[in-house]
Amino acid sequence: MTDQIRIVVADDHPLLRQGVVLSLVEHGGFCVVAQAGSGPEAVAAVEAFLPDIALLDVSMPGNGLKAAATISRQFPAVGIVMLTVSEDDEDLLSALRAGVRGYVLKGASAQELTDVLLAVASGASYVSPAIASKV
Amino acid sequence: SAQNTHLRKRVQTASRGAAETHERYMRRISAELHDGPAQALALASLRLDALMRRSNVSQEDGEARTLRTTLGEALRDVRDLCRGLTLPQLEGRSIVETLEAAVSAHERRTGTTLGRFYGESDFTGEPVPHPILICIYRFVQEGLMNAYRHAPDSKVTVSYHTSDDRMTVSVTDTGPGFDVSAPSEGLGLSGLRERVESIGGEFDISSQPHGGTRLRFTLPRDIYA
Amino acid sequence: SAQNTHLRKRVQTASRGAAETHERYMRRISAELHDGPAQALALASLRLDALMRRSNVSQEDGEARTLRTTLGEALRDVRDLCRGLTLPQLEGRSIVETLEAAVSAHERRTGTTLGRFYGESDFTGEPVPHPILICIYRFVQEGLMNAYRHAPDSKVTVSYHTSDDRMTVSVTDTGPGFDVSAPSEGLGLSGLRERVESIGGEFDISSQPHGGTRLRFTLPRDIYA
Ligand SMILES: Nc1ncnc2c1ncn2[C@@H]1O[C@H](COP(=O)(O)OP(=O)(O)OP(=O)(O)O)[C@@H](O)[C@H]1O
Ligand SMILES: Nc1ncnc2c1ncn2[C@@H]1O[C@H](COP(=O)(O)OP(=O)(O)OP(=O)(O)O)[C@@H](O)[C@H]1O
Ligand SMILES: [K+]
Ligand SMILES: [Mg+2]
Ligand SMILES: [Mg+2]
Ligand SMILES: [Mg+2]
Repeated sequence: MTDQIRIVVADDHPLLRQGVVLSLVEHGGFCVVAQAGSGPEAVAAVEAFLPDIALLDVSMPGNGLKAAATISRQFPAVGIVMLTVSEDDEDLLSALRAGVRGYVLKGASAQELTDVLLAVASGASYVSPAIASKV
Repeated sequence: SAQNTHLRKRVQTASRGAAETHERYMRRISAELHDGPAQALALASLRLDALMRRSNVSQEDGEARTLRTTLGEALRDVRDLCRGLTLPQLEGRSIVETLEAAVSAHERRTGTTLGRFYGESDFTGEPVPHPILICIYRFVQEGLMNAYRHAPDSKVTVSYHTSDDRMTVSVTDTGPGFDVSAPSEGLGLSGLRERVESIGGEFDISSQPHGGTRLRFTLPRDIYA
Repeated sequence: SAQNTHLRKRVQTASRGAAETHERYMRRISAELHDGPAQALALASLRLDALMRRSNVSQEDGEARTLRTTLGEALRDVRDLCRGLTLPQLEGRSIVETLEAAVSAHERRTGTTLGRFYGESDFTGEPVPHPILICIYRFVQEGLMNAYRHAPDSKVTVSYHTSDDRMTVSVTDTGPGFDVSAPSEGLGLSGLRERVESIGGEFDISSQPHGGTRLRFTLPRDIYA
C-alpha cells in the first residue's frame, strides 16, 4: 500500500515500543519502517529511511529531545512527535518551539496515539491546551 | 579562632553534602518509577482496548472502564510523584533564574498566575553554591504549593531582596492564614526549616487567622557569595 | 573552648536533623507509593485477571499474559522501592537489635544466610540517639545489598565490636572485590560515606580484586553514648 504513513518508532523500553508498533500495525494506516532504542539510533534510522513521521520517546539514552532537534534541523520534512511520561517539562516546551509537531502522553490509548499521528501526518500540529498557551 | 572557622565550615559542608545526597536519592527514586511502573502502566493503557476487543469484551463493559480509569489514575500518581521528586538543572544558575524556574513551573502546573518582586540586584559574581540554589528552589516550591492548597484564590507573590550583608526570599499569600503554633502532621514547613537552618540560613513564618501568610528565608551573604 | 564545643554540637545537631528529615521524606514517598500506585496496580492486575478469565481467548493470548506479567513486575518494583525506603521502628533499640533487624530483613528478602559476629558488650546505658541507629541500619542494609549484588555466592558477615572509646560495625564478603578508586555511578557507597561522616563517624572501604570487600563504620563513644 502506497498511502500508508511511514514511521520510525523510538523508545528504550522494549515492551512498550512493541506495544506501540503493534497498535500501529493493527490500525492498518501505518508502516513501521524502523525501530530504535536510543536518540542516535533514531537519528540514524531517520537518515536511512526518511519516514513521514518519527515518534520519539523523550527520555531514552542519548536524549530524545536532542534527537528531535537534530532531526528537525537535518530532515525538516519529517514530522516529529514526542512520546513522554510528563508533558510539562521545560525542555519539551523548547522542543515544541524548535519544530516538534506534537506529543503523546504515555498512558494514551491506541486510539489517541493514532489520532495524533494521523493529524501530524496530514500537516497539522497537535499540542495540548496546557502547553499551547506557552508556545 | 582558626579551629572555630574550621568547625563552622564543617557544619556547612556536612549539611550541604546531606542536602545534595538527599536530592540524588530523590532523583534515583524518580528514575526508578519512571523506568519501571510508569512504562508498565503506559503499556497497559495503550493495549487495553485491543485486548478487550480480542476477548470480545465491549468498550462499554463496566469492568473494562474501571480498569482503564484505575490505570490512568495510577499513572497520574506516578507522574505527580516523579515531578515533585526531580529538580530542574540548577547548577550555574543565578538566584533570580532559580526563583523563576520554581515560579514558572508552579504556574504551568496549576494554571495560576503569581506575582514576582525580584530586587534589581541579581547576583553577578561567583556562582552560587548548588546546595543553596536547591534550598531556594525547594523553599519556593513548598511555599507556593502550600499557598495553592491552603490559601486558594488568594494573591500569591514571590519576592527577592538583597542588602549589603544578606538576601531574603519570601512567599506571601493573602489567604486565610493559620495558627503557626498549632501542631501539624505536615512535613513541608518543618522540612523547610530544617533545610534552611542546616545551610546557615534563617527561616521565619508569619501568619495569623485572616491575615495571610508569609514565609521568609534569609541567608547571610558570606554563605552564598 | 566553650564556643568550640557549641559549634561541634551544632555540626552534629544539623547533620542529625538532616538525616531524620531525609528519613521522614522517604517514609512519605513510601506511603504515597503504597497508597497510590501500589493499590492501583494491584487492583488493575486483579481486574485484568477477572476480565481475561471471563472471556474465551484469554489463556492462550500471549499479549494478555505479557501485560499481566508487566503489571505484576511493576507492582513488585513499587513494593521493593517502598521497602527500601522505609525503616523499621528503631527508636529505643540497642545497637545489636538494630544490626539484627537489618540482617534478618536481608535474609528474609534474599533467602540467604549471613554470618554474625556481635561483640558481647551490647549497649546497656542511655538510649542510643535515633539518627545513629538510622545510620547503622542504612550502613548494614547497603553493605549487604552490595555484597548480594556484586559479590554473589560469597560468605558475608556482619560484625560489631566495641572498645573503651569507640564502636565498629563492619560488613565483609569473600567475593571478587573491586577497585575502590574507580569512579562509579552508584549512590550507595558515596551516600553511606556522607551519612557516616555527617554524624561524626569514620567510613572505610577496603577491597581488592579477588580479595573480598570490607566496609567499616567507626564511631567514637562520646558521640553515641
Ligand atoms: N499558606 C498557608 N495558608 C494557610 N495555611 C497554611 C499555609 N501553609 C501552611 N498552612 C497550614 O500549616 C499546615 C502545615 O503545613 P505543611 O506544609 O508543613 O504541611 P502540609 O502542607 O499540610 O503537608 P505537606 O507535608 O504535604 O507539606 C498545613 O496543613 C496548613 O494547615
Ligand atoms: N561488595 C562488593 N563487591 C564487589 N564490588 C562492589 C561491592 N560493593 C560495591 N562494589 C562496586 O562498587 C560500585 C559502587 O557501589 P555502590 O554501592 O556505590 O553502587 P551500586 O551498588 O552499583 O548502585 P547503588 O547506587 O544502587 O548502590 C558497584 O557498582 C560495584 O562495582
Ligand atoms: K519518557
Ligand atoms: Mg524511555
Ligand atoms: Mg505543605
Ligand atoms: Mg550499592
